Amino acid sequence: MPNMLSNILGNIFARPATRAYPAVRRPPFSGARGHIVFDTKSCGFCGACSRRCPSAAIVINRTDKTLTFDPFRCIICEACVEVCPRKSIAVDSQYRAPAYVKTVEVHTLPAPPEEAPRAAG
Amino acid sequence: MITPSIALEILVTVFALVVAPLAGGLLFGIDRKLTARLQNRIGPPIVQPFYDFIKLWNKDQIFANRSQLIYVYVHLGAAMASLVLLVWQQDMLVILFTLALGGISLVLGGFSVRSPYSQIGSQRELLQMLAYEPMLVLAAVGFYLVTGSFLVAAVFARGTPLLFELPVIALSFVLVLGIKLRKSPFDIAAAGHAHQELVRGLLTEYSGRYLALIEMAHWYELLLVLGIISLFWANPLVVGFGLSLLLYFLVILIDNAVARLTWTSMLKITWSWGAGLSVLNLAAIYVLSYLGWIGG
Amino acid sequence: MNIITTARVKSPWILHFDTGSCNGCDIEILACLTPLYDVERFGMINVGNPKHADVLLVTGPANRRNARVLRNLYEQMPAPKVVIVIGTCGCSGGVFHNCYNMLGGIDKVIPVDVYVPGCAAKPEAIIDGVVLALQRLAERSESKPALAEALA
Amino acid sequence: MTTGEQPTSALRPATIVPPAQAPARIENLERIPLADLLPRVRAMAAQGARLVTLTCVDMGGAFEVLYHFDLDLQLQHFSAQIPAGDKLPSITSEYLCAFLVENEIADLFGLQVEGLPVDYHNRLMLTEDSSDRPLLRER
Amino acid sequence: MSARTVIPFGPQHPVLPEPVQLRLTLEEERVVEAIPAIGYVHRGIEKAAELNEWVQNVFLVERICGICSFLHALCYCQGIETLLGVEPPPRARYLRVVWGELHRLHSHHLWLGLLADSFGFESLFMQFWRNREMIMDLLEMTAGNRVIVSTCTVGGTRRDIAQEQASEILRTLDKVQNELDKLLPVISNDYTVRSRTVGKGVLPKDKAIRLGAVGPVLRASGVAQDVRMIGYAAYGELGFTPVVEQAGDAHARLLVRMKETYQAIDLIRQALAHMPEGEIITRVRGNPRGRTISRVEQPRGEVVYYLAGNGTRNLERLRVRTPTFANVPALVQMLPGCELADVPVLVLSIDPCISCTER
Amino acid sequence: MLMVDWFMATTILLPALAGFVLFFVGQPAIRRLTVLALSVILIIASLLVLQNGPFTYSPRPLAGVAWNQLLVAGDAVLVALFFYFGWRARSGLIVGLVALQAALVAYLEFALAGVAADNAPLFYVDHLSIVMALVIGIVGSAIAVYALHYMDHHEQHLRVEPSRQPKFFFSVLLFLGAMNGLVFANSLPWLFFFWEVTTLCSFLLIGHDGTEEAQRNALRALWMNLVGGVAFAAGMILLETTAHTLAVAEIAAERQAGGALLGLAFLVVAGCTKAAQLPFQSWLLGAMVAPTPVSALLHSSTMVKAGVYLIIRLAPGFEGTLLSPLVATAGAYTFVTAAALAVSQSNAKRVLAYSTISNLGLIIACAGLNSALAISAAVLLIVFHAVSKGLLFLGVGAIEQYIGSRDIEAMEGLLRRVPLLTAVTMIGILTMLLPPFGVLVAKWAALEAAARVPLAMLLLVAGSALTVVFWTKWMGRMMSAAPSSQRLHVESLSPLFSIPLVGLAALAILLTAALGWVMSGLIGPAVSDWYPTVGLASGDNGLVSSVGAFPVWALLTVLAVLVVVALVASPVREKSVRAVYACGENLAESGDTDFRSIGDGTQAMSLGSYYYVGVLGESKINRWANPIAIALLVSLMGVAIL
Ligand code: SF4
Ligand code: SF4
Ligand code: SF4
Ligand code: SF4
Ligand code: SF4
Ligand code: SF4
Ligand code: SF4
Ligand code: SF4
Repeated sequence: MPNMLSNILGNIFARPATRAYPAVRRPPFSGARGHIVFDTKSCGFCGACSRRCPSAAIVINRTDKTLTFDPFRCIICEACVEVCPRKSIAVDSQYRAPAYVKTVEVHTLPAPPEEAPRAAG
Repeated sequence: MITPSIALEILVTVFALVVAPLAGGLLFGIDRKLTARLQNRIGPPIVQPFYDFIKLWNKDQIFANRSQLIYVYVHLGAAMASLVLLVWQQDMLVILFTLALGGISLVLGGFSVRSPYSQIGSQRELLQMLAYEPMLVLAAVGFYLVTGSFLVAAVFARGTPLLFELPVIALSFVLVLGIKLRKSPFDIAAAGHAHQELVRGLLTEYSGRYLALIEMAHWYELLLVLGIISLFWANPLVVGFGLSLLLYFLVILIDNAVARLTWTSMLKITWSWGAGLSVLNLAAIYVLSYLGWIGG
Repeated sequence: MNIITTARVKSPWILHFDTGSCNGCDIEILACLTPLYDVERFGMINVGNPKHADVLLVTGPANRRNARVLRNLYEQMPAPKVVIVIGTCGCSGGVFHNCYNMLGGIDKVIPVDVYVPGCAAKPEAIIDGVVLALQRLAERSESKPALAEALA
Repeated sequence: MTTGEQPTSALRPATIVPPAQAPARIENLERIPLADLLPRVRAMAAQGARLVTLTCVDMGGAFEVLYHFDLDLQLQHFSAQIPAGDKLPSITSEYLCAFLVENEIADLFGLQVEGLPVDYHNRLMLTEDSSDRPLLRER
Repeated sequence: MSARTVIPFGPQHPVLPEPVQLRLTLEEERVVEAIPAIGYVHRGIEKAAELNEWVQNVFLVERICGICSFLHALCYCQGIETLLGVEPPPRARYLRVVWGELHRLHSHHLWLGLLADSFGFESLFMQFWRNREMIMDLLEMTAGNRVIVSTCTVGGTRRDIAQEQASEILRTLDKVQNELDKLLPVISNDYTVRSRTVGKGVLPKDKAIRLGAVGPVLRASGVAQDVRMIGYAAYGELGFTPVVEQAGDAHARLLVRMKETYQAIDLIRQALAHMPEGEIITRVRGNPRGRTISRVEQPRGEVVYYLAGNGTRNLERLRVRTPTFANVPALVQMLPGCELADVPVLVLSIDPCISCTER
Repeated sequence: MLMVDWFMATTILLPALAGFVLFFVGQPAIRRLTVLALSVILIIASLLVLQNGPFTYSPRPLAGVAWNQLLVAGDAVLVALFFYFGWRARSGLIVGLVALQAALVAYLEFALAGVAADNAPLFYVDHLSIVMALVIGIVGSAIAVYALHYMDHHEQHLRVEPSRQPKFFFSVLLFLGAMNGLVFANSLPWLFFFWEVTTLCSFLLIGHDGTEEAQRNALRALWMNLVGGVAFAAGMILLETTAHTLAVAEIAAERQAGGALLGLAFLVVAGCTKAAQLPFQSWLLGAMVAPTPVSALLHSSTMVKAGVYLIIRLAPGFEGTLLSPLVATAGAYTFVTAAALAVSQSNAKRVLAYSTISNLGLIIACAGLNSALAISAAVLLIVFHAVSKGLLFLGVGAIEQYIGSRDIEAMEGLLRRVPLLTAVTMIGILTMLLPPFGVLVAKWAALEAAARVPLAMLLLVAGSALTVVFWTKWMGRMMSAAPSSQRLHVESLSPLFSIPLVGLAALAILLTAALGWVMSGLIGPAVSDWYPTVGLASGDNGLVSSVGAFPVWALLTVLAVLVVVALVASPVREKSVRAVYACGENLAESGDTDFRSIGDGTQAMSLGSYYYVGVLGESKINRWANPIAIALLVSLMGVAIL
């Protein structure tokens, strides 16, 4: 008991270690694996990312030239980033926000990404 | 016929019944805050127990067994009654008996459900009662030996504080408080907030409103025990209350400085250090009053 | 917000259950309880007992055997309650999408209110998820019919 | 602070796995007939070896079960073949700790194990609605 | 005489962070039998690993368990490297030690906290977890993620540790060690901690071996076995002595892990000090062929991978024997005779990881 | 004068006579009628005694023969009977004790001529006797009525042919008569005679079933009580020779010293044997082999109460002597030890037995404390204990006939299975356990009285705490029930069962509600007959003692209100019922008796209660408890000599 006493008494007079999140937000570490972003302008829809993705989060439709990305499947492993020959995929250091509904991102060639409700399953 | 003195009595009673849970809840809030600070955290707001209470009160009412609900009311009622008895400056032993009535009722509530965790919790709660009851009764005997009466009124009638004659017994309330508040190292039947092998022991099967009522009973009990501790310095009572808060703080400190012990260790410690030393304290008084050094 | 809603929002007691996760998200939930994140600031405590809980935090994809346990626990929670799925694999199966003993996302077993993606979900994200869930709880609490529905 | 005695001789030179000439193989692997299994296991137990684990491999029509032992960090393996339909004798009489992995093999491969002290009846890992014998190769 | 009590302890239980059931048979509070029921987290990873390409499996095996995920990846990668016949560059081997020991450090902190929680020492739990966050920050800084770091890959590592990151690591480790110094007396001397652990769940040396125990459980029973002694990664160059205790009880296991935190700090310091410059990855070609056994010492003990490849992108068989799987029989033997109150302590004393046990 | 004759006839002679009649008449209908009628008469008679008391009375010679001569004859018959039983059982011990006792009594009656010399009235009915008579009349009758139905079932169950019930009811009724005689007697030799009759009756009743065990236990009860008898006789001789009186009232009227004090000590020891105090507890435990009504009788209103009655009766005689604190300590010692022993028992009747021993210890402790307050506590306890314990035995006996077991473990969830009997039994426990019921009020008074006797106080404190443990866990066991939406099925009872049971249950509660009257009408006078002050009086709120106050009615009201509030406030919705927490593996279909376990199988959840046999088991405790008890009794006599 005396051993622990010094620790806890010290704490009482020290500032709490607690981070004031969400009032104060720490900037993410550089290089943090937050979420995946696609640059469809440069994408060639080769499907390399899709084949490498361990959780099957990317589906490429070569005929429609669409890339469907399911952020609720992605484990942010960066494998697709590494494998993409055109450097069309990058990692943003900010983690993806929680949501009430699961959506998928559908990227087509010229248009900006749109969110669609995720297909069941 | 309502004479002014009876009116006053009623007023005081109502006041106690209203203020006690507020103060008790607040003290528990402070406890949680303080515990958090001891653990280098910020902790919840001080009024957190009230949020918890209101939330629990408004939850869907579910239960496993209707009979388990009766015991909740008796538990709370007994806690309130014992506090009122204290305010009325009644017999110490009766106050303790009433407190025990509440305790037994809670145990029976735990038993009344065929749930392993609540039943084992009840078995252990019985052991806890076995651990603290003797200390409380010995304290009452101490009061009697010094004041010549079991009535709390006699404590107030006496000028000098009891603390001088009963220092060890006063200190034994650290153990009583620790057990009553379900603090380490004695949180064996239902831990306050740490987790343990019994889930929440005898409270496992209570939820929502019933948990809220038990929580409230806890607030009354806290005030009751603090009130009893205050009697060790009854004139002026503020000092006594300060004393009780000091012991309360000590209990919180110990809670954070030790691991939970097993029931065997608990009985050993309470009976040897708690009851044993209390008895020595009493013995000293016997001797001193025999020698005529203190009146009684 | 009325006082009941306020109390509900300020006192979310959580039950954490793992239906087949890798522990990654579980330890992040635990981290939330500890000094650096200290969610007790928001009145959150981990009660570990469905009968006392308001918020169910589920991690991991739904294991076939564990699905029934999850259902039982959900049943035993008194309304109003919310369910938050923590981690990608609980949202959809994630990296375990082709494991034979998994049903996939938690929403295949019980209704889910909030999805917190991430592998593992960071403590900040978990806190965000709880905030979102509490918003929904507050909305339900304010609109009586919705609450009645939730209680039913 | 109570300190246990700490042997200091354990330091060894760097033994990085040498670039192997493919295909790599497992050292100290001995193929034994099933009948020899229990005596050999008993002999390992007598030497004070630690049972590391069992590995079952579906060879299509038969199973290969590898028994891995450790003696002072040196591995020793036995491999026994069991034709499909035959039963695997349990080694729990020598190594009680094998009960878990033997149950697992029974569960995931459908290979029956004889003489289990605690039998989970193919419900150690799997449940009613799990796929049956999932670790069999698709043939 | 009282009737026996038979109760479920788990799968969902507040002292069990993971779902597993012990069917406890009690006589009053004394345990007479404890049989585990598992399968609540069994996913089927060994099968999925055959369905995935072997390159993808790194990410899968990391998620066998999120606590020592890096070490699963390491064990897998070392095995594949053997099958492919490649050797990672020296710097990568040192980096692997750094991340590996950071994992041990955070994992032992995690465990020390949970053990404290199991015997109701909440503030001790809080202290360890507070200190653990320093290590988590180091992981996030160097790897970009807190728990699943994904830095190990076949042929080397995916990230490097820059100079200023290295000095940050060293600075932080000083702080961690300083905090550990404050908690060490509590762990080793505190009356209540001792009364809950000393003499509990005693596992004699020969029994420990016979039951196949590994890691801290084995070492606490006086067996000087630590897979790091075979010198994989850079351990052979760094100098390594296992931490051993003789008593074989819960307290010995506690001490082993406590001392291993110091050891891990020391190893990281050494690795950073002696880390050679240069490449961090060797390019690999082809597909694995043949079979091998790979072993790594995880925080909980020896993990064993059996890998078999046939020259295609898919493995023929991946079998993982994790340390908890090996320690469960010891636990089952330890429990009978103890008090119900000791159950959480003893369960935690083997540091169970169910997710990797069941895969 | 006429009334007084009538009094002796109805309370003592009539029961004995009815017993003799039943001994020869086998028809069940006649038996029922006789017992029922006698019960009513006994109750009315005891009430009449209450109304007319206190008085003294010496019967006129019977057909010219002096009653004291009849007594000599009676004693001789008893000695012959005991001798016969001892001889038949080849028990040298019993034969020896009978011989010793016969010698002592003969010495007293012939050599000292103590009996004849006394001119004091034979009977002295004071308030204490009245209290006892009420207890015997009301509780004893209830038990006798209950036995009517019980014994039918019992013999059916054991297939006893021909019925041995004539013998049984003979003993029971004789017992009641003897008890009345015992409490009314003023002359010690007369008291002794009745005393020995109760020994005889208990011997016959314990051995009633005729099994080997029953025989053995009956013989044990016999020799232990004969030890008491020897002590009694020795005590009388000492009193006769030193105090020159054998009239209870005279002995109690002044403080005794010297040889007379030693005589009192002997009588106290005799009381302790009858009250089954340590180390004599085993006979009472052995008595459990008898049919339950016998246990009820022995424990609540007869036999053991005779022991404590004697000690209380004589207490004023040793007030202020060193004997007092020693008796207090010995009683308190039995109180705590028996309570500890009760914790380790799973046999319900043994729990009750230890609880009886424990409570009698408390009563004796109070007698030893020997203040007005303490004696009030003692008498209170006699009354309330008799009612609750009688109720408990009857309840347990009926439960046993229902479920075929007296094991507490087998009583799990009984409240659902046999709701009425369980509820009644639970009332018995609650009134023993909870404030503000009478037993607890008595305990409170005892504690307040003990506060100045350090050792006794300590033992009482510990014993009270242990008492809570064994009652509560037993009660918990009976209540423990799985959630169920099924309606309760209330069992139907024969009125011969339900009337005594419900009657006693109601009495247990009502007496507390009427505590003020009990105090001022019964117990207060019983105490103030012998002590200058009233220790306990009824006040505005409840009872007031010299050093404290117990607001009985306030608490009783609170309790009643709470139960009503709880019943009104709790929802009845069926859908509010949820399975108990079984770590998520509850099987709702099974009504919470099963859970899923190994290999997805179903496993019955089983819950055992705790008995702490390792610490509090009989073999553990008896090892040191009995020697200490013997030492205490020896020192009791030692102190008297000093
Ligand atoms: S790998 Fe790159 S280029 Fe190919 S489809 Fe994916 S994002 Fe497009
Ligand atoms: S980061 Fe990994 S999981 Fe996410 S899309 Fe890319 S490859 Fe798939
Ligand atoms: S989301 Fe990722 S880290 Fe979280 S439990 Fe699933 S696999 Fe583990
Ligand atoms: S780690 Fe501790 S606080 Fe957290 S769930 Fe487990 S027991 Fe509870
Ligand atoms: S032993 Fe535990 S912590 Fe380590 S990899 Fe396995 S599951 Fe993870
Ligand atoms: S010991 Fe296992 S179950 Fe517990 S937190 Fe660690 S990984 Fe999870
Ligand atoms: S009425 Fe009841 S007690 Fe009587 S014989 Fe029938 S079942 Fe037995
Ligand atoms: S069970 Fe009851 S009725 Fe039957 S023989 Fe035994 S005591 Fe008599």
